[in-house]
Amino acid sequence: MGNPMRIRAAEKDGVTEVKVLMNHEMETGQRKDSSGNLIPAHFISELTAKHGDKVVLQAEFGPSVSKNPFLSFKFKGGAKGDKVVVSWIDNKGDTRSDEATIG
Amino acid sequence: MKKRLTLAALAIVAAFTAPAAMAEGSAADGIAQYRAMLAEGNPSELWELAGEDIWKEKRGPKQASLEQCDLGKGPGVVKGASAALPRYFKDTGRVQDLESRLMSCMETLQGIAPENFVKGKWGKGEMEKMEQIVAYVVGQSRDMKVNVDMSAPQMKKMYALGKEAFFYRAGPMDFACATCHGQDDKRIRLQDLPNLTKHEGAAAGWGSWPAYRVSNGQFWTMQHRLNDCYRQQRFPEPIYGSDVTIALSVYMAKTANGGTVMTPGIKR
Amino acid sequence: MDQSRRNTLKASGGLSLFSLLVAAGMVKPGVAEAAWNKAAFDAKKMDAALAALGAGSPAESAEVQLTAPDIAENGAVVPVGVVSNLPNTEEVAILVEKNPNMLAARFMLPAGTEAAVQTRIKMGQTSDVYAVVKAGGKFYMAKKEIKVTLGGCGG
Amino acid sequence: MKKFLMIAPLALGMQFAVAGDDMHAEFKQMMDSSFKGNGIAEKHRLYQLDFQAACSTEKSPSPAMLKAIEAEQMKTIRWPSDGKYTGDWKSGEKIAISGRGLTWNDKADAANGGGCYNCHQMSHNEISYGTIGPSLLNYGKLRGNSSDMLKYTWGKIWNAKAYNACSNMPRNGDAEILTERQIKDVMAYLFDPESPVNKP
Repeated sequence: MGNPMRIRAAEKDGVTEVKVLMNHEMETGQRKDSSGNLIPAHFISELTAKHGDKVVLQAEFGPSVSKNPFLSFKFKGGAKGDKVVVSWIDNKGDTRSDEATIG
Repeated sequence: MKKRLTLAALAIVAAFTAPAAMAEGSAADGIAQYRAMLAEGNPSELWELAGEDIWKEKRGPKQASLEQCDLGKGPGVVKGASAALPRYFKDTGRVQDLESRLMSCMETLQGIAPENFVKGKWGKGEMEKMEQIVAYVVGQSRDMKVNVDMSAPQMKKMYALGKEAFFYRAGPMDFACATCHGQDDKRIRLQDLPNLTKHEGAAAGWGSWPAYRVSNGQFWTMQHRLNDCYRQQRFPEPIYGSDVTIALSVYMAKTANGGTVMTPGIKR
Repeated sequence: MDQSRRNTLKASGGLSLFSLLVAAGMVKPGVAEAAWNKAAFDAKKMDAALAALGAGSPAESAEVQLTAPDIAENGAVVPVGVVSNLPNTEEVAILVEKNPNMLAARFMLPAGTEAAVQTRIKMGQTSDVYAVVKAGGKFYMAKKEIKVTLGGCGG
Repeated sequence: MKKFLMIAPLALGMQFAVAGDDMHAEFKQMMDSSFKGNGIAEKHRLYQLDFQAACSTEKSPSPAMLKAIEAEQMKTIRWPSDGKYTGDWKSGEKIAISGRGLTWNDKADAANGGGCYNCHQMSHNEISYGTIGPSLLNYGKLRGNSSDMLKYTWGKIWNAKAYNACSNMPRNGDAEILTERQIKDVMAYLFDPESPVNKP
């Protein structure tokens, strides 16, 4: 299982802004280690954010998203106290799912 | 272009002593824009999150948490603690910065040996946990004022030693801390160099480390920051938690007193 | 077509179901790759990447805004934001012309989600960065040059 | 390097003997116990040369002291062995850009960089430059390449302390940071009309 994410969700005038920090190497597969061997690519490939049962964002990442990825987006219909759940899967099949309460 | 030419003409006369200011406006604006966008989401928070759990976790040979650790505000008090560090601690008889203090707590409360850090590797093993705890603790002083108590004679002495270390030139490049951090408005490459001999600069520098470094995706504590300064000064390596690192911290913190704590920061 | 079917799948099960299946050994992690647009992410030429996204040659549009600094102090982390004022914006993609693989990220926006996303990408060198947007079934774009500087004194 | 080793113990003794008071003894003790050698960054690097000690104070040393240091440092300059001051500007550019070398992460046999861009603006197309030193843009174009100017510049690169005792600039030649060949290349970078320093 991956390391925890940091998710912040704040509602204002009916729009919920979600900011997500993910804990991931996002290795490109093009770097070499100190002994000259290629470090295999390891990156979050897909992400889904849900508000209740409704998907509010889906994303696909390549290895050129930065290490410890940051993502922010906005959706309508969230209310204070609701939960936002963000889940990702990486190219090695590792996953992580965390939630935040809309404030 | 015109501005450049005029300045260049000046440079003929002044040779090596010409002022460095050039048409830097656009580059500086671009960088400012970049930094503002980065401030939005600081990955240091990932370290803070992990650190809070480790602070509370029963660990080490003694299976104890750090919740009885006294960072200067009483056992277990984390709020505002790092804003008032370094300070003189009677129980250890030493002036300690946050990291050397945490080392003491880990040793006495948890039985985790100092060798884990003195001989440790950044980001690995116990050192990684130290970095996470540091992120958590300094996050608990965010937006407070730097407030270091200089009344103890031991603190005054450490300040004097730190100041002397700051100006100490040595090594194959003849560098001191002051070489880069002793003047206003200078840069290395595009990185601004705070003038640590003055309040504004010390507040900016001391106040924004520890920090997440985007260039390598690592979280750097103040000990790590100082260690790398000395690496680039081409000095031998300062020992983790050694007196020179604490003395320099006292020098910076005192000069920064009254400034705002912006930790954990985010840096290039 | 595929896209909407996938949305339904994700909406009902989401990743958590998928990860349960992975954990249970019922689905091999590799299967996840099938959904991920491999052709687009693997593309090493702009037109190939755009073709894999189904974007052809998108028209430049003032309704698409790409927010990014003029200069990135470090290419490892370049903040990029995309806002689309086009009605029914359903997809946003960020591409870097001079990266080895152009496509950095792609966002699918269900109804109710605003066409305003921000993320951070890696850039190997100074390059044009493209925001490609799908709105009402058509593709549009905006681009901006971002300068990447050498940093630090270890340079 | 060798010279450094020989002078070091003497310089150390002198500095603390002159200063004399308890604080200095304590400072010496602190420095000694706080550092360890790591790779090529051996512990003896902590020991100061005389001029390093003199330039380690908040206030500048006396004018007489500065003059004495400059005269002393001037003697260290070695002029080009074949009388040629300039080499290949393209190689010089790489040296000017690289800030590598001499840290505990570096290997003893690796070529050092000049680190020039850390402190100086140099060419028309590199925006990432430091400002600790003055801009060197259009260096050769503005100053010409008279033998006096070549000599002055060579000396300055070899040992900046000969011209300004407590200069922030390293002694590239004297401290064996750069080789004679590398300094020629950096000279070409500064003076060659085709170099991007002089040609937009």
